[in-house]
Amino acid sequence: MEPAFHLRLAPSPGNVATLLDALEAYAEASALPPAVAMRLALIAEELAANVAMHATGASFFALSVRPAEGGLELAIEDDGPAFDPLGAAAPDTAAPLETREVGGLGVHFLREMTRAPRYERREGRNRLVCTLPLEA
Amino acid sequence: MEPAFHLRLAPSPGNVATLLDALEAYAEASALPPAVAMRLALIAEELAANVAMHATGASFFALSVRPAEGGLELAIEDDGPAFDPLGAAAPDTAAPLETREVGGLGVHFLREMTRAPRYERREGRNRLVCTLPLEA
Amino acid sequence: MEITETTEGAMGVAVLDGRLDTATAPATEAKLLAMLEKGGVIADLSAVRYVSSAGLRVLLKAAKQAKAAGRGFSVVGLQPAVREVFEISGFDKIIPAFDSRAAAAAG
Amino acid sequence: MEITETTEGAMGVAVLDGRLDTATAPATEAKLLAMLEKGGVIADLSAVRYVSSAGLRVLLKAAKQAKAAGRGFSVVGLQPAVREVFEISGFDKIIPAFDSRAAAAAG
Ligand SMILES: Nc1ncnc2c1ncn2[C@@H]1O[C@H](COP(=O)(O)OP(=O)(O)O)[C@@H](O)[C@H]1O
Ligand SMILES: Nc1ncnc2c1ncn2[C@@H]1O[C@H](COP(=O)(O)OP(=O)(O)O)[C@@H](O)[C@H]1O
Repeated sequence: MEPAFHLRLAPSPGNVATLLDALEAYAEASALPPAVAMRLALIAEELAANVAMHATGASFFALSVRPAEGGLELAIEDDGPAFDPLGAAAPDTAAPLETREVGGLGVHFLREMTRAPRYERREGRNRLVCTLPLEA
Repeated sequence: MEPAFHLRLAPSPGNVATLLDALEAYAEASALPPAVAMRLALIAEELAANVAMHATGASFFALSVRPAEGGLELAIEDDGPAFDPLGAAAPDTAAPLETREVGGLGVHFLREMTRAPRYERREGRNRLVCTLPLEA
Repeated sequence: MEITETTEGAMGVAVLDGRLDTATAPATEAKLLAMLEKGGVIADLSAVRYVSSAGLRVLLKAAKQAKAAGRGFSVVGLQPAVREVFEISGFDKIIPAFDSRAAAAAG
Repeated sequence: MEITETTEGAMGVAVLDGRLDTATAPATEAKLLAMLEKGGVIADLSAVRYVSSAGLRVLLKAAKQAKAAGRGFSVVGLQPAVREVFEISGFDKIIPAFDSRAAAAAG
């Protein structure tokens, strides 16, 4: 099935904002519940910002959204160096302020807010797919 | 070369607004001159709105923008019925108010604001390509 | 699109703020035509940076209705990009454009 | 993101309006850290409907600097969506959240 939303951009920090603006408009046009729209933006921002800031040599990042059983299927792709975000360590969300580290939250949101996230490297591209439940 | 911007959406009027919001953010991120950004939005809106409103059975419209010689190359695609917008009659822009007709302005803007617009039908898709000069 | 209603002399003024496009055309048309029921109208486009053909269609409809009713309809405050759209479409020759609301009310 | 500065009792209040994300994090961080030079700070997030991890990073940095300087740092007005982000990230346990500016100033 054709995706309901597919946006591919050159990976710059400015284009992370472009992606968020487009997703916000798409969420409104599709009447997504606000909580779902926020989770969608959060996951997209984390992954797109990682590509824009860390993926040396990448020429694009792309996000597809398509209606699927149990929610929206998200697919995020880029052509940067092989990198599996699911391999990153989870942050210690119970650490006190003094020792709490920043970072690692992106993958934590992915695990907590989506179902069945899976990563694959194919034909020089990173591809991460997950399902975002539609319940608010 | 990979496009700098590629957005594909289901063809609904709400998604015409999604496309415009995304283009506005992209134009800002790319520091396009305001006059160029407006022409880009105008051409995109005309063609996307035509698909959303007239192309029975279409499942998507898509816009790609890529830097090219002499400006930005725009490509607009959809999988609706075969339709060549360049075949439409030009409006009479000198008609007085009483007899001035609405409609036909989309293709007029395309002819006046872009260079070398060309249409092709291939593999069940309409594809219109043109060059938008970068001078303000 | 936000539309604020005010007056200039005997004319109604519709102050438009936002994009005048496919999405905002229907509400803008309803507002302008309702104002034209009451008298002449000046559309202040100073805060409109984008007018598409769907927007021009609304302005044309308003101009035609005004003409039929023997009332004035004009625009003020065209931004350079919007002026370009007016010129390319020939609208500069069918809808009077003024520099200020006062000039529009006098014209 | 717009940030307006005001006060509540002895505390500075930063009223944030917009998305707190990758794009707006740097300016927000600069503002909060500058305000913390002068005293305790309450960040009013009533008009913030979106906080990403880049935004949380800013709040964490502000909380750490406040702690090191022996000053207060708290948030008020968390929208439901923003509250969810705080809870999933464990930030609800490290940054005090209050219902109102008055409660935050008293707390
Ligand atoms: N797309 C990517 N390609 C290559 N390396 C990456 C990518 N995303 C993240 N990394 C690496 O993983 C580290 C941790 O990423 P993350 O947990 O998202 O924290 P950060 O907030 O620093 O981006 C980064 O500092 C970077 O070295
Ligand atoms: N993508 C399309 N597919 C099929 N028919 C189209 C398409 N775009 C336009 N048309 C037809 O051409 C007519 C004129 O289009 P246009 O000049 O853009 O004026 P309008 O403002 O009515 O859309 C439409 O009324 C419609 O019948």
